[in-house]
Amino acid sequence: MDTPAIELRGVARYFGERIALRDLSFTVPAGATLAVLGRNGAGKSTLLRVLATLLRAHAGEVSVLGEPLPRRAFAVRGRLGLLPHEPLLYRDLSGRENLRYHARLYGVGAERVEELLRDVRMERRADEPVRLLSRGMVQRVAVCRAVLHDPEVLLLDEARANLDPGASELVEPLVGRLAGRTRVITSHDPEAALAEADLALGLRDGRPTFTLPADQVTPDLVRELYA
Amino acid sequence: MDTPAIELRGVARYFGERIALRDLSFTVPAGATLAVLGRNGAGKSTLLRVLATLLRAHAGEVSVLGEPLPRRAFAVRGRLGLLPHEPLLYRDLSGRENLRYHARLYGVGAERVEELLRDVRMERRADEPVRLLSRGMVQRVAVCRAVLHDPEVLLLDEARANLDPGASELVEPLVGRLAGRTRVITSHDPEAALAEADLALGLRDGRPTFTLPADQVTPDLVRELYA
Amino acid sequence: MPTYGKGLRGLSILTLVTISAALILVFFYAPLDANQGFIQKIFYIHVPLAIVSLCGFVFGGLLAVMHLRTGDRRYDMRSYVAIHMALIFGVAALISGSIWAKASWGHWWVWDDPTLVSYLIVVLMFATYTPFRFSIEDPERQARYASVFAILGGAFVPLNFVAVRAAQGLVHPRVLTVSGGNLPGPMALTFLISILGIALLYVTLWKYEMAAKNARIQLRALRRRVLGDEDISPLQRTAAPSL
Amino acid sequence: MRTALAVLRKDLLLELRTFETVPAMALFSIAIFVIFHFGVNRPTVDGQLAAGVLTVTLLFAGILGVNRLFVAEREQGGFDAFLLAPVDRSALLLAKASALFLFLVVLEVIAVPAFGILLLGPPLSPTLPAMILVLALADLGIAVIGTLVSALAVQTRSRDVIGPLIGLPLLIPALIATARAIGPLLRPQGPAPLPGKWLLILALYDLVFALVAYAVFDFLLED
Amino acid sequence: MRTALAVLRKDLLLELRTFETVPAMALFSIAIFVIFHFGVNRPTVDGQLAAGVLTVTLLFAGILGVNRLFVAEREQGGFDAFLLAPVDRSALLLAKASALFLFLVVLEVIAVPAFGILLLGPPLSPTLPAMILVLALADLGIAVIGTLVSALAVQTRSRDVIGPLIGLPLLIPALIATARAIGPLLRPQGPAPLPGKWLLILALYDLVFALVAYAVFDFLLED
Ligand code: HEM
Ligand SMILES: Nc1ncnc2c1ncn2[C@@H]1O[C@H](COP(=O)(O)OP(=O)(O)OP(=O)(O)O)[C@@H](O)[C@H]1O
Ligand SMILES: Nc1ncnc2c1ncn2[C@@H]1O[C@H](COP(=O)(O)OP(=O)(O)OP(=O)(O)O)[C@@H](O)[C@H]1O
Ligand SMILES: [Mg+2]
Ligand SMILES: [Mg+2]
Repeated sequence: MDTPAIELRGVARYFGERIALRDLSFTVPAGATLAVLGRNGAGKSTLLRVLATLLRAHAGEVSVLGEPLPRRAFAVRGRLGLLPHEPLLYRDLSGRENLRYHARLYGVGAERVEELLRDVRMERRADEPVRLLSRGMVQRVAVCRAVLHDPEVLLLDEARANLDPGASELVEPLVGRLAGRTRVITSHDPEAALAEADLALGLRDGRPTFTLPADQVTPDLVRELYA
Repeated sequence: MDTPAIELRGVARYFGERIALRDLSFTVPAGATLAVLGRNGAGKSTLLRVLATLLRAHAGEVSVLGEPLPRRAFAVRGRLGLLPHEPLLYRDLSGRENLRYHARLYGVGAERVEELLRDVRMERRADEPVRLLSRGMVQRVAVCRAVLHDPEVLLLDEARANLDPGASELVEPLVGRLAGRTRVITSHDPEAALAEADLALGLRDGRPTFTLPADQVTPDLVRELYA
Repeated sequence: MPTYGKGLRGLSILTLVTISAALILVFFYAPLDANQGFIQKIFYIHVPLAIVSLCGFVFGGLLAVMHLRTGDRRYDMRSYVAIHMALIFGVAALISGSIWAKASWGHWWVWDDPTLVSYLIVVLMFATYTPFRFSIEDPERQARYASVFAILGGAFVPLNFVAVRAAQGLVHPRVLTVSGGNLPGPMALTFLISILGIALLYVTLWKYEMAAKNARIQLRALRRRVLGDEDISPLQRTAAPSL
Repeated sequence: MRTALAVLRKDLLLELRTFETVPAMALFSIAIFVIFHFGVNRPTVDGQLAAGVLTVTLLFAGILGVNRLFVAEREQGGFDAFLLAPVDRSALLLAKASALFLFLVVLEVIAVPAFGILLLGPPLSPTLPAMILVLALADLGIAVIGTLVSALAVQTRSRDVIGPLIGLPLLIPALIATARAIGPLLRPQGPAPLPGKWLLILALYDLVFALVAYAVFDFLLED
Repeated sequence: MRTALAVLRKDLLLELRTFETVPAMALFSIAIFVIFHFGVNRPTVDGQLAAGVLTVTLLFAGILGVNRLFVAEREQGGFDAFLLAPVDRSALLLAKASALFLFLVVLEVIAVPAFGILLLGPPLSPTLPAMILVLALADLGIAVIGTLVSALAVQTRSRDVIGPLIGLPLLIPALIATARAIGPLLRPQGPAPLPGKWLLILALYDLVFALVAYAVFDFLLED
């Protein structure tokens, strides 16, 4: 079926008087990857939080997996995974305990937790409090958290930050393109991001500067986006 | 004068039974840059914390700027800057207030704060609570914090994480090679790290796998380091 | 956006009339109290003030409910103003009460009386309403949280009232135990008129404040449209609702 | 329900790991009893005074718990994590209130006997059944109000102050009722029957605020 | 010294940022005393009981203050930042202790008079000088112990959790001494002279722990 996985029309979001997003419109077909590029403060994380039903849009229409937000948010939540800047893990609980907790929230079996821990090679460190883990180990567990319920839509905010090259390969099957999920990714490495994306959205002070197929984004476009 | 800026001999550091660093020996001449590479959990951040006098070495000798640690730690602190994974900023204070506070701790004038804020283009956002800033903006302020007192030795733990390309250029004169500081940097982008380093240290489970001039580090070495 | 100026003049006049009528009744019609004498007349100010302020807090709570139900930020504004006004009336009740207390009990304040103290608690609690708002940046969250606060307070007032009534008051009189029951006729009439007057005063002031706030907001909106929202000064924090 | 259990379980686990809340509460109340015992060189108290001391102590200890209730959620992104999950939001209220309730019960299991030993004149045992009933009602009130207030306070810049600030006044009626209900149980000449009036007020209070809490809680979580 | 000032300044900034402190404390203390009032159901208290109430209030406020002063540091890496600076570590002890001390003083400036009118039977004014002396000593004790103990919780990553809990037991002697010292001042039949014994104990206690704190503080901060 061909309802787009994500569809925005004239979306805007304010924080008080600050405008974090404005007249944003795009569609992401199911299974495709959208790379969101932009300066610090451009509104990337805000956009992801809007798509993740954590923030309401103040204007325009947002629909994810065919469900209009925020009205049908509850119908979307279970089918969508967000990996934000913060790991969203309890520092004093172990990785395993954290994941087990989320597994219960999402109604996922404990074996899935073990499977994921093995995938990211954290099974041997999974019983230490997260606060004792190295930054990249925390990120690995955070990735597990985001894909725990095998979401159809995945929202990745600089997912590979703090991961060593080996680890990025490890998480590839989970959050990578081939996992066959609809993805919205942000990154400060434009080349890498565009390489794994089908569509690209350039944000500048919350306004879209371009919305193109990834392969049509010229280096100039990128350069002036950050200039 | 040619006393090395940093000198380690047979250094080891444990956390309980876990060995985070062991028989680590190297010297970094003044003004040179050492790139520390290794997997997640290899011990990079721990090494930086040892050099920053935040952690004691359990074996071996550490000397920074000719001063043996931890004995003469107080003599070193003012001349050394650390940029760890955490921004070390109070979320409820504004960027300016945070930097002013550190300026007082380091006995630096307030004008230096303004100058730095201008350098990283945060002057217009400097009065908002850090909590409300975007991740990359926080990182910019954190960079200011680390170089506030114009340290001779700079310890950078993935300094450019979360910074957009434009911002990394902005901070170049502050934390970059040309700032003429002795630097120890970590990064998960080996090519980039080696490119801006004179020396390279490969860590694996806390053990050094190689300690070489940066230009002699072959791709194979790197590959097997992460394999 | 509605203008709250509508009907203000008529209302103001009505209020003036009622209050002056009340005053006339108080001074020329209502009989002198047998044992308290003239000072007892403050009863006609004090009690209405106290009761209206309490109702005002509840009113604020109800408006807050509306805000959360409809998601319409203007209700938050209304609730904010309602509580603001109720606070002013509350302080007035405290003052009038203490004057009366000084006259008839000899102290400005009697601490071991549940009515007084609990009322003070209520007033003080709502006195933290504004600082509470102030300590939340995001206007939307501020509005929602303030509404929750207001609802809590609104529910708290009657409960507190019951609990206090149950804990026998020591000195504070209980006329309204069965709402105005044992007041002699003329006193009752005067009392009712003055309550009406104070209530009207409350409503009038509320409407005035709303009108003012509205004007300010529309002005700001215009300014933003003219200047354009490009160079907005960084979020300035305020306790007052901003739409 | 399943959700509430999951969250509750997580909270208890967290408490076991950090050991932050309950021990602090318990030590605090015991400290108070000790202070009264040695400080107020009155070896024993009874009647209304005893009831007052006990209630006030429990209330303060409760407030200490209230302040910590949502800190982890806020500081470590637990809120976002919960809001992302496809679950009913009021489950969080239920879970947190139950957690607080459990903390209070544990606290009392420790504090009340300590009170009996350290401070109380008349024997505790005969009054226990009635006492448990009253305290249960009181805990319910504190748990509900506390959860609500804590959720309110934790998002403000002044968590630690605002929590107690709003919580204490709100809890005064419940406190009055509790103290007055317990008072007769601790009469030197042996327990009198429970004063139904105060029980009723307490129950009413719990009911009203439970309903209010249920009605408004979601709005504290929304974006 | 300069350092201590800088830290103190930062803490006050965080404080003031967070709440209009004074009205908050006014409401806070009034609420507490009203709670005591309704709790013990007495028009007034005096003598040792009054002293006990005052001391307990102080302790409660102290605990809230300690949390306020150290949570931010722990959660947001403020300690690492401080340890990196080329400053004398005991400055932190000094700063935090003074902040806590100030906090308590401000509270008392509001709370004690409120206590005087709300709850206290005998007049407050004649006892004030002596009272101030005792309270100052008590605050000092609480401030020092509070800071010392919270420093145990510094190590963000591998911090030991039991540490902070030993604070309360440590404080109890000081609190008992305080209650005993204040008691005679509040006798219904007018203030008795300060009981030198308890005052001495309090002073001694402060001195000892101040020295201990100064001696061990650096080691607590070491990794
Ligand atoms: C500062 C001192 C006072 C305060 C804060 C105060 C507060 C209040 C409040 C809140 C009410 C309305 C709620 C209620 O009815 O319980 C009220 C009503 C009333 N007050 Fe006062 N009062 C004060 C002093 C006095 C004094 C000195 C007198 C007379 C000796 C007095 C006589 C009354 C009467 C007759 C009512 C009528 C309502 C009723 O029956 O409760 N008040 N007061
Ligand atoms: N809760 C908030 N309150 C006020 N302003 C906010 C809030 N969250 C974000 N902002 C502002 O909205 C803008 C966009 O923030 P956002 O985090 O989306 O940027 P970003 O594109 O993710 O930047 P980065 O690349 O640094 O992560 C920034 O100016 C930020 O300061
Ligand atoms: N305070 C601590 N207590 C116990 N173990 C610790 C502590 N700090 C670090 N470790 C462990 O020491 C090892 C090295 O950690 P470190 O943070 O130095 O890794 P890293 O090289 O920085 O990794 P990353 O690239 O993910 O940042 C890890 O196994 C980590 O779990
Ligand atoms: Mg971002
Ligand atoms: Mg690291």
